[in-house]
Amino acid sequence: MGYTNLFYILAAILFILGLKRLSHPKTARGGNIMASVGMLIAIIATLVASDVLDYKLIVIGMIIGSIIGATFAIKVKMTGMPQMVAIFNGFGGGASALVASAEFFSKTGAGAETSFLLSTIGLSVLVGTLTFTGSFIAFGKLQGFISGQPIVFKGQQVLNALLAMMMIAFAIGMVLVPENMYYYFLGLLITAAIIGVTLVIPIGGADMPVVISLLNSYSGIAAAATGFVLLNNGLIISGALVGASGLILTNIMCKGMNRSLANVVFGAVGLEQTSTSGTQKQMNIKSYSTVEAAMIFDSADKIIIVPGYGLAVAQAQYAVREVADYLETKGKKVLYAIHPVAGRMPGHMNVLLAEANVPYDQLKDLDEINPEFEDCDVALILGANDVVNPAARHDKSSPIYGMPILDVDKSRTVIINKRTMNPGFAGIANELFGYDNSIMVFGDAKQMLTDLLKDLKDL
Amino acid sequence: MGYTNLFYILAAILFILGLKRLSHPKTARGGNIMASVGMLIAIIATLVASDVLDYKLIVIGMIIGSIIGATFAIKVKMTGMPQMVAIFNGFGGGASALVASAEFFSKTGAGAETSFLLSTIGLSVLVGTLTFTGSFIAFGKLQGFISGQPIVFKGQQVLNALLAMMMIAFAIGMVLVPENMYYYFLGLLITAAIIGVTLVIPIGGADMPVVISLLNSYSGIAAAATGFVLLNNGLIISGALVGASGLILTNIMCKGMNRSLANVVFGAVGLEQTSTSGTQKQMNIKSYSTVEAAMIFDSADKIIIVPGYGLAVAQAQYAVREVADYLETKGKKVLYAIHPVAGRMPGHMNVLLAEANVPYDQLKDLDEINPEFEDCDVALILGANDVVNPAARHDKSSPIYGMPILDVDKSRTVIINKRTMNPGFAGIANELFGYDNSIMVFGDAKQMLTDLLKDLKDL
Amino acid sequence: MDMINILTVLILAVFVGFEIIAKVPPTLHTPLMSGSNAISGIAIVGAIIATKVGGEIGTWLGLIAVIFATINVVGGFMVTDRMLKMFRKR
Amino acid sequence: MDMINILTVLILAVFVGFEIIAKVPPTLHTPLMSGSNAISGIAIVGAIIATKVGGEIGTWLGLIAVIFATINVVGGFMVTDRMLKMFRKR
Amino acid sequence: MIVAIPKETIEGENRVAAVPATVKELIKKGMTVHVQKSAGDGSYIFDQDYIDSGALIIEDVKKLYSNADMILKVNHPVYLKDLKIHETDLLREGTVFISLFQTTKETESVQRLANRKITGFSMHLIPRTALAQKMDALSSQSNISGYKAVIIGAVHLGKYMPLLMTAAGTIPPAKVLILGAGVAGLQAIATAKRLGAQVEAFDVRPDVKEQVESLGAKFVEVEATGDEGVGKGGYAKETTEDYKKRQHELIKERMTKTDLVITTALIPGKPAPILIPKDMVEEMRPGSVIIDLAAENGGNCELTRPNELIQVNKVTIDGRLNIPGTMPVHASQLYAKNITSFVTYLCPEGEMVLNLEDEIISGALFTHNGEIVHEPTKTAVEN
Amino acid sequence: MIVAIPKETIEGENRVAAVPATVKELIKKGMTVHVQKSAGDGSYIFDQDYIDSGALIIEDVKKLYSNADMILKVNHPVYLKDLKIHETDLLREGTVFISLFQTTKETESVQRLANRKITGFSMHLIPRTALAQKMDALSSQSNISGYKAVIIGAVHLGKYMPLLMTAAGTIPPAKVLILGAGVAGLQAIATAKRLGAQVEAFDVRPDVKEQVESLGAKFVEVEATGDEGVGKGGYAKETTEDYKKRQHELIKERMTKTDLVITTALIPGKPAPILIPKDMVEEMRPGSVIIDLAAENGGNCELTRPNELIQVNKVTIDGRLNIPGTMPVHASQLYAKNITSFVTYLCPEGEMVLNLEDEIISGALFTHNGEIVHEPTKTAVEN
Ligand SMILES: NC(=O)c1ccc[n+]([C@@H]2O[C@H](COP(=O)([O-])OP(=O)(O)OC[C@H]3O[C@@H](n4cnc5c(N)ncnc54)[C@H](OP(=O)(O)O)[C@@H]3O)[C@@H](O)[C@H]2O)c1
Ligand SMILES: NC(=O)c1ccc[n+]([C@@H]2O[C@H](COP(=O)([O-])OP(=O)(O)OC[C@H]3O[C@@H](n4cnc5c(N)ncnc54)[C@H](OP(=O)(O)O)[C@@H]3O)[C@@H](O)[C@H]2O)c1
Ligand SMILES: NC(=O)c1ccc[n+]([C@@H]2O[C@H](COP(=O)([O-])OP(=O)(O)OC[C@H]3O[C@@H](n4cnc5c(N)ncnc54)[C@H](O)[C@@H]3O)[C@@H](O)[C@H]2O)c1
Ligand SMILES: NC(=O)c1ccc[n+]([C@@H]2O[C@H](COP(=O)([O-])OP(=O)(O)OC[C@H]3O[C@@H](n4cnc5c(N)ncnc54)[C@H](O)[C@@H]3O)[C@@H](O)[C@H]2O)c1
Repeated sequence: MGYTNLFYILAAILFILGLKRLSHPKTARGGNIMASVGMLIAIIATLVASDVLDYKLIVIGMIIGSIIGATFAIKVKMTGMPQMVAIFNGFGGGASALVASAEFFSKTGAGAETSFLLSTIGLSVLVGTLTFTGSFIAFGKLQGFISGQPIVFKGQQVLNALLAMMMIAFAIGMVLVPENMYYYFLGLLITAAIIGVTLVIPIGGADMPVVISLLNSYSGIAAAATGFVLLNNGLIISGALVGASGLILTNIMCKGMNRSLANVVFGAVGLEQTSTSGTQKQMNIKSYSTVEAAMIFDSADKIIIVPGYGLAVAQAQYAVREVADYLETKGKKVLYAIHPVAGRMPGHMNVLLAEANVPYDQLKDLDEINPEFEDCDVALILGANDVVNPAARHDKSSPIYGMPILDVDKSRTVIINKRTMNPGFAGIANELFGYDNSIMVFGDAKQMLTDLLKDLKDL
Repeated sequence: MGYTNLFYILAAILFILGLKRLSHPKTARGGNIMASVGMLIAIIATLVASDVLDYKLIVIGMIIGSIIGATFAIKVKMTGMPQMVAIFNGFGGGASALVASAEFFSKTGAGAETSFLLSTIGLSVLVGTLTFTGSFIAFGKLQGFISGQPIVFKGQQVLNALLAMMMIAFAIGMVLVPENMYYYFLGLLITAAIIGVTLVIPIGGADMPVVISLLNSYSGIAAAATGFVLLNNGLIISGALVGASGLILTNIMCKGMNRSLANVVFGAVGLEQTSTSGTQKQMNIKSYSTVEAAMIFDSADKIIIVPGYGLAVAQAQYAVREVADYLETKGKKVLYAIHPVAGRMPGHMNVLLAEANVPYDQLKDLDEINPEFEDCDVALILGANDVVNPAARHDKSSPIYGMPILDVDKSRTVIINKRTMNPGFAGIANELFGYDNSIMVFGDAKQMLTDLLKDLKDL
Repeated sequence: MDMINILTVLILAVFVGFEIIAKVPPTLHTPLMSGSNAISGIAIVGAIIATKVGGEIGTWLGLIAVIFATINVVGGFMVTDRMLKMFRKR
Repeated sequence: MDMINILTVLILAVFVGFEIIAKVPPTLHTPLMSGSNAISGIAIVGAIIATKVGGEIGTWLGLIAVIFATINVVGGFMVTDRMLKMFRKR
Repeated sequence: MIVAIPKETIEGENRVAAVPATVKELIKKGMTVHVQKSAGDGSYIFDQDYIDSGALIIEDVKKLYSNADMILKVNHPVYLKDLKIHETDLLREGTVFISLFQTTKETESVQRLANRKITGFSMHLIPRTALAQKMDALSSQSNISGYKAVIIGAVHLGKYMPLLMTAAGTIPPAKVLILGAGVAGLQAIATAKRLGAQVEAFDVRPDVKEQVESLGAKFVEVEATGDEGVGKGGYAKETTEDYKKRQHELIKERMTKTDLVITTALIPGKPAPILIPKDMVEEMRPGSVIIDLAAENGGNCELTRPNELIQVNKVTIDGRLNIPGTMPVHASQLYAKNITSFVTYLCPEGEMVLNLEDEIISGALFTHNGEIVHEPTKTAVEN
Repeated sequence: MIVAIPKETIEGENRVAAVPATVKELIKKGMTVHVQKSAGDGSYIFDQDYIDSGALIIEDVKKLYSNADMILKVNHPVYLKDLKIHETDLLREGTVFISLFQTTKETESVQRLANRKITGFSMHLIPRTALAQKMDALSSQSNISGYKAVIIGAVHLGKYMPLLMTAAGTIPPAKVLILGAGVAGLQAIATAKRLGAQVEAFDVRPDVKEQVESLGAKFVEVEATGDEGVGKGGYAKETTEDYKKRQHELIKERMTKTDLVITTALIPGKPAPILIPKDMVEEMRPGSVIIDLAAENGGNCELTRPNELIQVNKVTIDGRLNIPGTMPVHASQLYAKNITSFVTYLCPEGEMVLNLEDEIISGALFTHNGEIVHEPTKTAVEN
C-alpha cells in the first residue's frame, strides 16, 4: 500500500505539471501527454498493488472502455469536440458514483458503515450522478438531440430548490438512519439524476461550454469524494486538482463572455439572445465574438479593411491602425479600401486615417481595390454600410442602384462590425449581412477593435 | 495531537493566503496580518497541545524574544530594512538548527536514533546554521560592519567546494557511523557555519537583497527539515511554503537585475557589476521588466507622463496614448508634463501628441505640472533626459545648470524608459537614473509601451 | 491513515488546483477542459479497487465503473491531443 | 504518521509555494521577503516542543531556540508591517 | 457631337470645365472636343496637353460657340467684353449649355438662355442622390471652399493655430467656430482640427451633431424643440423665430471666445441667413477673423461685403467669392470630372437622350426649347 | 531704471518688444516702463492694456528716448521719417539698446550705436546654451516663420495639401520639400505633415536626419563623407565644393517632383547658400511654389527677390521678409518674453550688472562704450 501511494504522488505531480503546461499554447500538447503518463502510472500501480483481484474482469472492462473511448475520440468531427468532452466527462462522473455505490453495497453489507464512510459515499454518489446526467443533457443539446434553445417553464427555480432539498434530506437520512439507508440511497440516486437534468435543460446552447467545464469540475469533486470513501490519496489529490482548477477555468470562461457564473447557470440569459435576432428580418445572420474573429484573421494572409462612417463615429482610427499594424507584424498583407463617399464628407476617411498616420500607400481607392477582393481572405467592414451594399449592383429598385460599391462580398470571408442591424445614411437594409461568407461582430467599432487586438495577441 | 494538526492546517492556509496577498500592493498589508494571525494560532495550538512543559521557561523566552524583536523592528530606519530582515532571518535559521540539535542530544541520548531521524537532524542543522551565519554576514555588509565590496581571494571557489564536501561527509558519517556521531555532528555544525560565511562574503552589497531572499528560502527549508525531525505537519507545510516561494522570489529579484541566480551567488558578478557601472560612475541603477512596471502602475492613482525627444524618435505617440487611455479606464489620473524644450524644436511634443489626439487639457506645461509631482505616484519618463536632469537644479558645474526642469524625482516612483544609458542632447550623464525611487525600463519607447499595455491588461 | 492527514492533503491539493491555472488563451479553454476532464478519470483507480473489495454487486458495479472510467480516460486524452494538433502553427 | 503522507504533504506544499508567487512589483520585493521570512519563524513551534522533549541540554537549547524564533516572528511581522505602511496611498 | 470648352472670362476665375483626362473620356464616347485657346492656362493645363489628349484647340471664339452642340462651362453665360457680345448670342438654337450656377440668382442669364431656346443644365440643380454623387459639383467645390477657408483664415490670423509649449511660454490653441456644417463646413472642421485648433461647429440640422463629432470637433447645441431646420434632400430650410433667438444668444456667447469664424450656412435659392449680426461682431476679440463662405448669397455676417476684405473695429471679415477659383488645379480636375460624369450620363451612347423621367436629368434641366422648366427658377425669374 | 518700448517704424512690422505680461515682470524687478503711444496696436495690444499693467504711455517720442536707460526693440535702430532724425541720435550716451538684428548685416546701425557710446545687445547673438533657451528669440521667431511659411505656401498652391478620395476622383497629396531643417525647417515639416502633405527634408548636418524622422518626414540624404557641414553651436558652416555638387544633383532630382519648396538654409553672418539655382527652377512643375525664408540674406533660391512675390515660368517664388511680423500677436508675446528673460538676467536686481564673464551677456553684447566688442561684427563693419 505504502509504495502505491508513492506512485500516486508521482502521478499527481505529473497531473499538476501537465495541467500547467496545458494552459500554454506552446507546451499544451506535451502537458496532455504528461498527464496521460501520470494516469498510466496510477493505473499500473493500482493493478500491481491490489492483490487477489479479478484481472480478467478488469482487463475486459478496460479493453471495452478503451475501444469505445478511442473510436469516439477518432470519429468525432472537430466541430463536435465540446459534446465529446461532455459525454466523456459524464462517464467519469458516472464511474465515481458507481465505485461509491459498490463500496456502499459491499461495506454496508459487512455492516462496516461508519457515518464518515456513509457521508462520503453519499457525496460521491450525489455529485457523480448529477454530473453523469447533466453531462448527457449538455451533450444532447450540443448534438441537437435536444433543442439548443433554453428550455424554461414556470416555477423551474422552485422545482430545483425542492429537488435540492430532498436530495440533501436523503443524504442526511442515509447517514443518520442507517436501518433504511437503502431507500435513502435510492432516493438520493434518483433526485441527483433528476437535478442533473433540470440544472442543464434551461441553459442555452451557446453557454454549454461553460456548463461542461463546470460539470468537469464536479466530476473532479466526485473523484475526490470517492477518494475519501476508499481512503485513497491518489483519488483525493487528482480529484481535488481537477475540481479546483476546473472551477477556475469555468470562471475564466465566464469572464471571457463577460458574464458571471450565476448569470450563466440561471438561464435568464438564453432569452435575451432570441429577442435580439428579432430585428434581423428573414436574413439569418451569424453573429460571432471577437475571439472567433481573431482566429479567422489568424489563418488569413491578405486582409482588406473597409472603413465607413461608423469608424469615424466611434473615433476608432487609432484602434484600427493598431490592429492593422499587428496583423502586418504577423506577416499578413493589409490594405484599406476607401470608398469615394464613405463617411459624410468628401475625403472623410482620408482625414480620419491620416489622423492615425495610416501610411498613404496602404489606402486604395475604389478602382484600385475592387480587383483585389478576388484573392482576399478577409474583408473587415468597420462601420460601413451603404458603400458595401450589393443592392447597388443588381437591385434596380434600390435607391442606391448604380452607385459604385466595394465588392467586398468577393472575398473569402467578410467580417462586418456595426452596433446594430440599423441601416446607414441611405436608410436601406443591406443583404450583404446575410451572405454565407459574411460574419457579424456587433459592437462599437473602437471597443470591438480593442477586444480583437487582445484576442489576436492571446492566440 | 490530532486537533493540533487541524490548527496547523488552519495556520498553513492563513500563511498561503497571506503570502498571496503580500504580493499585491493593495492587499499586502492585510496579507501580513493574516500570516501573523496564522502564526499566533500555530503557537497557541502548540502550547495547548504539548502537555507537561515548562511554561515559565517558554514564556520568559518569548518575552525576551518579543522585546528584542520589537525594539529592533521599531528602532530600525527605513533604509536599514534589508539588514533587519537579514538578522531576523538569521535567528530563524538558528532556531531551526537549535531545535534539531536539541532533538539530537535528547533522542540520541535515549538511543532512539533512526537513520531517518539522524539524516533529517543533519539536514536541519546544516541548513539552519548556514543560514544563521550567512544572514549575519549579509547584515554586516549592509550595515557597513564589513566592506560592502565583494571580498574575493584566489582559490575561493576551491575552498567552498572543499568545505561543502567535508560538510556532506560529516552528515553522512553521522548517519552511517552512529558510535562517533557527536564528532561528526560538531564537524557538521562548524563547517556549515563557515560555509555560511564564505558563501556570502564574496557577494557585493548591491546584490545583498537577493542573497537575503535566498537565505530566507533556506531558513524555510531548515524549518521543514525540523518538521521532519519532529514529524510535525505545521513545520513541514510552512517550511516548504517559505522554501519554495522564497526561491521564486529570489529568481524574480535576479531577473529584475537581469542576472541569473548562479551569476549572483558566485562572486564573479560582484566584479562584473562594477565594470558595467563604469559608464554610470557609481550609480547603481535598477532595471525592471514591463511586467513589474505594470504592477507599479496598477497600484498608482496619479500618473504623470513625461515625453521627450526619444518618444518622437520612436514615433511612439500612439502607443503612449493607448497606455494612458487604458490607465484612465482603470480610474487613474493621467497627465502629460510638457517641458518647454523637450524634443528638438519648440512645441515638438505638442505636435507629436496632437498627432495622437491627446486631449489638450491633459497637457500641462512646466509651471502647471511641477507642483503636481509632489503627490504623484508614478512619473513615467519616455525618452526624456536633459529636461529631467536634477543637475540643472543643484550642480553649478553642469552645462545645464539653471535650466528649469521637471521635478519628476519628487514623485513616489520614477519609471524611466530609454534604450541605453547614453546621454541626451546636452551630452551629460543623468543622476536621476540612480535615485532610490527611480526604475529603468530599457528598450525602444514604442516597443516598451506596447509590452507595458499588454502586461497591464494581463494583470 | 488519519483523517487530519487526508484533510491536509485535500486542502493543499485544492490550493494547487486553484493556483496552477492563471491565464488561459481562449483557444485553449476547450483543450484544457478536456485534458483535466481526462484526469478526473482517475476514478478508474477507484473502480479497479472496487472490483476487488466489492463482492457480488460490487464487482459488477466495479466492472461498469472500469468501463466508464476507461472511456473517460482514453477518450479524454485522445480527443485533447487531437484538438491540440490542430493548433499547431502552419 | 507514515512517511509517505508526510512526503505527500511536503510535495504539495512545495507546489503551492511555487505557484502562489507569480508576479510581484519591485516595491513589494522586500516586504514580501520579510513577511515570508517571518513565517519561517514557524520554527518556534519546534522550539516550544523541544523545550519539553529536550531533557537537560535540550531544554536550554530549546529556550534559546524559542528566543531566536520569537525574535524572527515578532520582529519579522512588525518590520513588514512598517514597510507596508509606507506604501499606503497618501 | 461637338463639345466646346470655352475659356472662363469672369475675372479671378482660373477653373476650366475640362481636363485632359475628361477630354479623353468624352472622345471615348465618340464626341469631338473643341477647347478654346489657352482655356486651361489658369489651371496650369496648356493647349499642348489638350491636343495630346485628342482635343482641338480653337482660336476663333465665335466659331467655337457656333459649331458647338454642347458647351461645358464653369460659370453662367456672360457678356464677352473683347468681342462686345453676350455668350448666349453666339450659340445656335438647341445647343446644350451646361455650367454650375444658381439659376434662382442669375435670372438674367436664365432668361437669355430661354429666349435663345438653349437647353440649359445647371450642375447646381443636380439632386443629391447616391447615384448622382459623382456629378455633385456642389460637394466637390464646397469641399475646396471649406479647406481653403481655413488656410486663408490662418493667414489672416495674427496667431498660431496649434497649441505650443515653448521656452518662451505656452501658446494656447486658436479657437475656431464653424457655422453651418455641410460639406464645406465639415471639411473646414477637419482642416482646422488638422492644424491643431480647438474647433466648435453649429448647424440647424440636429443630425449633423454626430457628423461633427465624428470629426473630433465639439457641436454647439441649441437645445432644439424637435428637428426643425431639416429640409428635403439634406438641405436646410428656414427656421422658426424663437429658435433663431436662442441660436443668436448661443452663437453670440461662443463668438466672444473665438479667434476664427467660418460661416457656410446656405439655403439654396434663398439669401443666406444672417448668423452674425453687427452687434455680435462688436463683441468679438480684436484681431479675430471671419471668413464668410456664404458671401455669394449676401453672407452669413451682416457686415460681409461680397468679394471684399474689410476690417470692422479690429475684426477682419473676408467676403471673397469663388474660393475654388484659387485652387484651380484640383478645382478644375474635380469639376471636369463631375460635369463629364453628367454628360456621359446624359449621352450614354455619345448622343443626348433627354429622358425627363430621370430625376437627375430633369432635376438639372432648367431651360428647354424656350421654356423655363425648373419651377423655383421660373418663379425667381418672373418676379 | 527706465525701460522704454518704442513703436516699431519699419513698414509691415506689427511686433512690439513688450506685452502686458512682460511689463508686469519688469516692474516687479523695480523698473519703470515707458511705452510709446499705440506701440502695441499692430499686435492688438492697446495703450489701455499697457496702462493696466502698470506702464506709462509716452506720446512725445523724443522724451521717450532721452529719458530711457534701456530701450527694448524688435528691429535695428532706424531713421524716423516723421521726426526726420535717426533713433540713435535720440539716445543718451550709455543707454542700453536691446533688439533683434543681424549685427554683421546692419553694419551702419552698429556703427551709429558705437559712435553714440550705446551699450548694444542683439538677441540674435545670444548663444544657444540650455540656459539661454528662454531668451532664444531666434528660435521663437524662426518657429513662427516655419509654421507660417507652410500656410502661405498652401495659399499660393493651386492644389489640396492632403490626400482625398472623393466621388469625383482621387486627389494625391501635395509633395513638400524642406531645405534646411533647423528650427524653422522642423516646424515647417511638422505643419506640412499636419496638413497631410508628403514631406521630405534635406539638411547638411547629418544628425538632423533623426530629428526629421522624429517628425515622421523623409530625410533626403546626400551620402555624406564624414560630418561635413556641422559648425559650432549647432549652426551650419559652409560646405565643400564636391559635396555641393552631389547635393545639387540630388535636390534637382527631388525638385522636379515637388509642389511646394520651403528653404530655411542659413549660415549666420554669411549670405545664404544658393540651394536652388535658376536651372532647377526651370525644371520644376508649372504651378509649384517656393517660399524662401532665407530671402533676408539673399535667399536660398537664385531667383528670389527679397520682399517680392514673383512668377518665373509658372513657378511662384515668395521672397517676403519678416514673416513673424504677419503673426504679431504671438510673435510679440514670444519675443517680449525672450527679451524680458534676457533683461532680467542682465539686471538680476533691477540694475544692470555687466558681467562680461557670463557667456550669454558677453555673447549678446556687440557695442560698449564706443567699442565694437563682437569680433565678427567688427570685421563686418570694417570692410
Ligand atoms: N462622403 C460624402 O461626401 C457623403 C456626404 C453625405 C452623405 N454620404 C452618404 O453617406 C454614406 C456613407 O456610407 P458609409 O458606409 O460610410 O456609412 P453608412 O452607410 O452611413 O453606414 C454607417 C454604419 O456605421 C454604423 N455605425 C455607426 N456608429 C458606429 C459605431 N460607433 N461603431 C460601429 N458601427 C457604427 C452604423 O450601423 P449601426 O448604427 O448599426 O452601428 C451604420 O450602418 C453613403 O450613403 C453616402 O452616400 C456621403
Ligand atoms: N525644444 C527645442 O527647441 C530644442 C532645440 C534644440 C535642442 N534642444 C535640446 O534637446 C533636449 C531635449 O531634451 P529631451 O529630454 O527631450 O531629449 P534628450 O535630453 O535629448 O534625451 C532624449 C533621450 O531619449 C532617448 N531615446 C532616443 N531614442 C529613443 C527611443 N527610440 N526609445 C526610447 N528612448 C529613446 C535617448 O536615450 P537612449 O539613446 O539611451 O535611448 C536620449 O537620452 C534639451 O537638451 C534641449 O535643450 C531643444
Ligand atoms: N446624398 C449625398 O450623397 C450627399 C452629397 C453631398 C451632400 N449631402 C448632404 O447635403 C447636406 C447639405 O450639404 P451642403 O454643404 O450643400 O449644405 P449647404 O451648403 O446648402 O449649407 C451648409 C450648411 O449650412 C447649414 N445651415 C443652413 N441654415 C443654417 C442656419 N440658419 N444656421 C446654421 N446652419 C445653417 C445647413 O444645414 C448645411 O449643413 C449635407 O448634410 C451633406 O451631407 C449629401
Ligand atoms: N541648444 C538649444 O537649445 C538650441 C535651441 C535652438 C536651436 N538649436 C539648434 O540650432 C540649430 C540651428 O537652428 P536654426 O534654425 O537657427 O538654424 P539656421 O536658421 O541657422 O539654419 C537652418 C538650417 O539650415 C541648415 N543649412 C545650412 N546650410 C545649408 C545648406 N547648404 N544646405 C542645407 N541646409 C543647410 C542648417 O544646418 C540649419 O539646420 C538647430 O539644429 C537647432 O536644433 C539648439
